[in-house]
Amino acid sequence: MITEAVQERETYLNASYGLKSWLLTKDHKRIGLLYLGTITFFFFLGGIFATLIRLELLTPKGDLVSADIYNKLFTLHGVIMIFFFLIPSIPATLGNFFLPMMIGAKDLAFPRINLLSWYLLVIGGCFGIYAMLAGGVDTGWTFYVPYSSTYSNTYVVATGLGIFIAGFSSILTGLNFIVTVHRMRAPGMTWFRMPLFVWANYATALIQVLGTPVLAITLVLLICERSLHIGIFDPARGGDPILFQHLFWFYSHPAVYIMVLPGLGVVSELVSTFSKKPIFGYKFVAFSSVAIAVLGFLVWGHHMFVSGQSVYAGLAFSFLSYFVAIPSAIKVFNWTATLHKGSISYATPMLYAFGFIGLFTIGGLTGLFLACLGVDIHVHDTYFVVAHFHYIMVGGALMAYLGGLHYWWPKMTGRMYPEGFAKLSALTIYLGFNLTFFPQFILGYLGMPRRYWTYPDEFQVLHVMSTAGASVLAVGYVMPLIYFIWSLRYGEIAGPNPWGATGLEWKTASPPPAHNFDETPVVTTEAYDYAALEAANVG
Amino acid sequence: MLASHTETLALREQFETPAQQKEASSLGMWIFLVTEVMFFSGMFLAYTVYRAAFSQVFSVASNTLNVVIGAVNTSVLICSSFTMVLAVHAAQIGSRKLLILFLILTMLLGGVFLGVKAYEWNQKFEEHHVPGPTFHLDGTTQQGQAQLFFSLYFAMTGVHALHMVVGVGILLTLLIQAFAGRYTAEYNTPIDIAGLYWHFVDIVWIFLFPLLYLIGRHHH
Amino acid sequence: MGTELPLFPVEASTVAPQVDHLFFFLLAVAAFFTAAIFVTIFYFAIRYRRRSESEMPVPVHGVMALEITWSVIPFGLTMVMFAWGASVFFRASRPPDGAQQIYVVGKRWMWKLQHMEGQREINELHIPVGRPVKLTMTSEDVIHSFFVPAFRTKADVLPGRYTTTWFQPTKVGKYHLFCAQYCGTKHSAMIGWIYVMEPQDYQTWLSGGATGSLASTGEKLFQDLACSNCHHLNDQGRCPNLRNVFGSNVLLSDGRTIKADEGYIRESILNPSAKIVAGYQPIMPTFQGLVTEEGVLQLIEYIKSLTPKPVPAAPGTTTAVSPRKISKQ
Amino acid sequence: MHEHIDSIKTYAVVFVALLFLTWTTTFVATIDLGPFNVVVALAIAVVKMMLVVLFFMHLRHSTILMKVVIGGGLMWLGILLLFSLADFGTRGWLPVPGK
Ligand code: HEA
Ligand code: HEA
Ligand code: HEC
Ligand code: CUA
Ligand SMILES: [Cu+2]
Repeated sequence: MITEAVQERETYLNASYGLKSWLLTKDHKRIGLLYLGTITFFFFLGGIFATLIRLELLTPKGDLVSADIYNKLFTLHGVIMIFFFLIPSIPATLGNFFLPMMIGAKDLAFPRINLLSWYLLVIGGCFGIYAMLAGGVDTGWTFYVPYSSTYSNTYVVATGLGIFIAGFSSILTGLNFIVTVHRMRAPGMTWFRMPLFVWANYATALIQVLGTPVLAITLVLLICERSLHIGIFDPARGGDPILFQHLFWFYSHPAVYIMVLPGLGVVSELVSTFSKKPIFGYKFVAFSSVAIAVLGFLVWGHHMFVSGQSVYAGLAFSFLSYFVAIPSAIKVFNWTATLHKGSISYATPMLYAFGFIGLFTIGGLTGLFLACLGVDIHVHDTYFVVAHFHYIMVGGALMAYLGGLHYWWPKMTGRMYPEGFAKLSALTIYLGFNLTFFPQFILGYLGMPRRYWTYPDEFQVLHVMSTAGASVLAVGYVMPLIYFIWSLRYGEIAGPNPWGATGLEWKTASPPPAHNFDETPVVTTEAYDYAALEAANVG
Repeated sequence: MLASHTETLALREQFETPAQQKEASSLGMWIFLVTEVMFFSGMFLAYTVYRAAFSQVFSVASNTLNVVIGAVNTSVLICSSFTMVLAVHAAQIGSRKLLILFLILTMLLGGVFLGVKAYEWNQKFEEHHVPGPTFHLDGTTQQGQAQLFFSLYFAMTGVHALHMVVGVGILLTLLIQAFAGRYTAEYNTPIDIAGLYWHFVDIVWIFLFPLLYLIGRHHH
Repeated sequence: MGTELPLFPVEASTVAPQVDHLFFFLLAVAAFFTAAIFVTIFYFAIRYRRRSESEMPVPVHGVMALEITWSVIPFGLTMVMFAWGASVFFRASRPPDGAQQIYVVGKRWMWKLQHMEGQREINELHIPVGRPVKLTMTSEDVIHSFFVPAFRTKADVLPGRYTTTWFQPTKVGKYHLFCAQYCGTKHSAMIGWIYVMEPQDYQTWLSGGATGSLASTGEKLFQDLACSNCHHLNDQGRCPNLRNVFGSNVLLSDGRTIKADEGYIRESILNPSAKIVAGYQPIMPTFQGLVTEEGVLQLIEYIKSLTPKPVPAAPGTTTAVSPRKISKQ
Repeated sequence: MHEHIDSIKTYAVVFVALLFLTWTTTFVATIDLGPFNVVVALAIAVVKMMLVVLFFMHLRHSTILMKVVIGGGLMWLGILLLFSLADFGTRGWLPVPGK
């Protein structure tokens, strides 16, 4: 009978039917799902490239694919994972779906622009896929000149255009979020009552808006240089290749915070909900997101310590890099403190949160090694760097994304995922992950350079371990794909608030009605007020 | 009848009040303009770096540009900003006629600017000042560095002109809607916002003019 | 098929132990915080696990003292990391005076190295143990990076510019040389070996093969390219005397003074009109395309040899503008 | 929100000022001021920008938030220029090629 009730109630899913109702939707929730489908596709595409990379590196010789193919594999892997998966991941799916709900709004400020953002990502993706099918691109995701402008004979222009277009998608999402947070909050939803996920996405949006345009113009200049030979970065005409690196990293360092900040926001939600406690030091955690966003713009030169940049600039960038570490440290410590005397549940999302905190800590702390001038001259462009960023991006951001997806799945679909299966997959991913990437730290310090198709024999054992781990990891990632789809039909029906969480999104039905709330909510309590929630349930 | 129609058009469902909507729109536009600033910033950086390194050659190259044409074109653009602000004013006081008039004037002035720009570009082709194998600039042996100046010249004025073209397109849309009586003293946000964009493009030129045409008239 | 499992790279230069000490310090800090966080989380997770759904923990909103503590302590530690890292970095950036000079040209996909004594090597570098070696490097095409893990040193090699790195080997042996900056198809094949030899073995190695010192090759090139037609080694003629130019401060026709280092000489040859020496006409033709990067390096070595040692002035001291230039005014 | 309507007279004054400044900057460029030509030209451009932003774009009637947005944008432009130029400006300080 419950089932029937659910089926009859109008939700955003059954408010209208047909392909057109999805492709022309202005509902942020549906757009969130469109994004979800898109980035899942790109994740597995990027994952297939990763699988091939790992298989090639199983042996020291280049025996699976040719050198050129290998170079295309890691380039496409990096480009797809970064620009078409991780950057849109949390903001465009979970953020899109939940940010308006969490502040009690009916939608984002500009729903049509929101839909446009999705189309831009898809169009950008099509350019990327065209480049891939036409013959690939082999510059590395960093597109350093003069290799990319003059020497590579692959599809640099198409890829560059794809990223350029996807960049506008990112800019528009950020713009939409900023305006929404400023202008669309429900009555009573003051800044310091906002859930930390909203703060994190707001900070992310600042970076998207301020940083992405610089990437856009950099790509435009690169494309002009490559196709019209205008010489902007050409040393033969007095141009400076390091100028390109400055422009690229001015965006791409802050971009790493586009990738991780929303994850930090998700973890704040999870830690609070599954320990039934408000986040310890709420204001510190909230401001630390903004601090990371701002300080993140002052450190880009730490990617260029040995590039021929002036040593004094290197000094300044190293110094400032350490400032970003502090707000990150603040978050980790406050989450840990939140657990103290909590009521800690081991539900799958919380397992992901635990995994995140540990792996982000390792990834972040190894970032301090890289920011250290004396050590970076040795480990720059080795597998140490590869391990560092996979720890943060896969161990951190991706774990947070999966945690968030499990957490909000019942809200999005009205169904629970199978808990046991989910726990197994979380564990598999955790173990597989460490087996894949921990050996890479050792490899890196030994001196194994990145982007190497072949390598000296003595590195093989560690590479074999890494490849073994990657197979475990692949299994771990395929499991959620299966059970999430399964749950759409067979999952247990979820109530409006299966976790006992406090956010406004849990105060409406699962799945929510098209307009989110039957009436505009009025907020009277702080975020994460579990006592008030209990009182309301009792009363 | 018409009024109530525009009323419903005016307030989109995600907003509670028209004021909220108007504020959201102009905030959105300002943020968009910030992204535009950052977009141009990459070229300004490249310009600064290379001008500092090759100031002598840049000065020789800059001297080949026609200051009079540049100054006149700057004035044309300023006039267009003036007519644009008058268009916004006309919309605010609800004068459809004036609105249409000033929109048309603004577009015309924009068109004049683009026309002059096209003429200048064409000159560059004739004078072999376009980077590439046929490039040649008299008065310096540093042909490579001179090409950098013209690369930046084309990139900066080109991206700027592209923005102008987009601006004219936007104004055209507004004009059609203004003919249809869409804008009233109560609802004219799109005019306002388009105005912001147009003025921004003007400001970019206000910087491009001295950087490309004026600085380095005197070099030792 | 590799079966060994190395865990730590050999230390074979004077900088290597410095980098490693720093690394161990960082490792200790990282291990401490990682352990602290893991242990605390595990402990809390078990101790405060949810026993019933109706539990209601007491909300705690934060403690200022704690926030300050855990901001200030990590900050202090990071400042140690910064300062220590910067000092190692500076030591690794400045070659000691009197270091043996080697010239490196990177090219897709090989390393071309030249000794002062004239030996030229490809993808191999033979050096004596215990003596500092300074590399002046450039690239003929894209960016490469000269990386010797055993020496803990790395520097990008750029087209159109010189960059520098140095090391002082401490252990005899054979060490990997890698290209660490992605440079296209055979990036992973742009590798080689550094042979660190006992000084006497090195002398023996040196005595074989070379056709004359680098400076003398440069001198020959100087004749072949007809540089000598204009540049006489005296103050006659319409061209500057190249004696004592290297390391001096040159007065330019636009009023600037510039230090004549490798980069300046390179530019003088490939793009002579970019900087004109005061008192001369810009009549020197460009040699762009007529001489390879290696040739340029040979010429530089020759011009350097025209300046008696020890001239490269100690950093910080200002060399007076060479009187030769002023007399020419 | 209260909408503020400026008078046409204000706009006209600003318009004339802008034209005048355009003429000034062009004229000053013909006088040799040494390094100050650059300073003057940019200073005039900044003044013109301020006029457009404050009057034509009505920033003076806008909320603090809008001013913060614009200020922030300009600051970020400054960050890009300043930090990049910190590299180009200090090259060669250490007398080692490429450092
Ligand atoms: C989501 C992505 C992400 C994130 C969040 C970070 C975060 C950080 N990164 Fe990382 N990084 C990358 C992605 C990321 N990075 C990528 C992709 C690359 C390679 C790009 C390429 O070349 O392809 C890279 C490369 C990279 C380099 C260049 C290496 C090289 O090429 O030589 C450096 C150098 O400084 C660096 C530093 C840092 C630092 C200091 C942080 C800090 O923000 C980390 C802060 C976090 C913590 C410090 C942990 C939590 C704190 C505690 C548990 C308390 C204890 C703390 C203290 C004692 C301070 N990163
Ligand atoms: C979000 C970012 C992200 C993510 C999620 C990943 C995920 C993974 N990455 Fe990658 N990686 C990057 C970002 C990312 N990476 C970047 C930016 C680079 C630098 C690129 C450059 O140098 O330019 C890089 C480079 C990089 C390298 C270095 C290559 C080199 O320098 O030569 C390696 C090597 O091991 C690697 C491995 C992996 C692995 C094993 C995973 C795994 O986590 C992936 C696991 C997922 C799957 C395995 C897919 C799911 C399973 C299936 C679809 C099964 C079906 C498969 C088949 C039938 C084949 N990555
Ligand atoms: C046609 C005559 C001519 C030839 C041939 C010539 N030079 Fe020069 N060179 C000059 C003149 C004149 C100057 C001074 C003006 C200037 O700076 O360009 C000069 C300057 C230099 C300088 C800078 C000297 C200083 O005092 O700072 C160097 C170094 C140099 N030449 C090296 C070479 C080398 C190496 C070659 C051959 C590959 C060469 N030149 C061939 C005429 C010539
Ligand atoms: Cu040369 Cu990589
Ligand atoms: Cu970074």
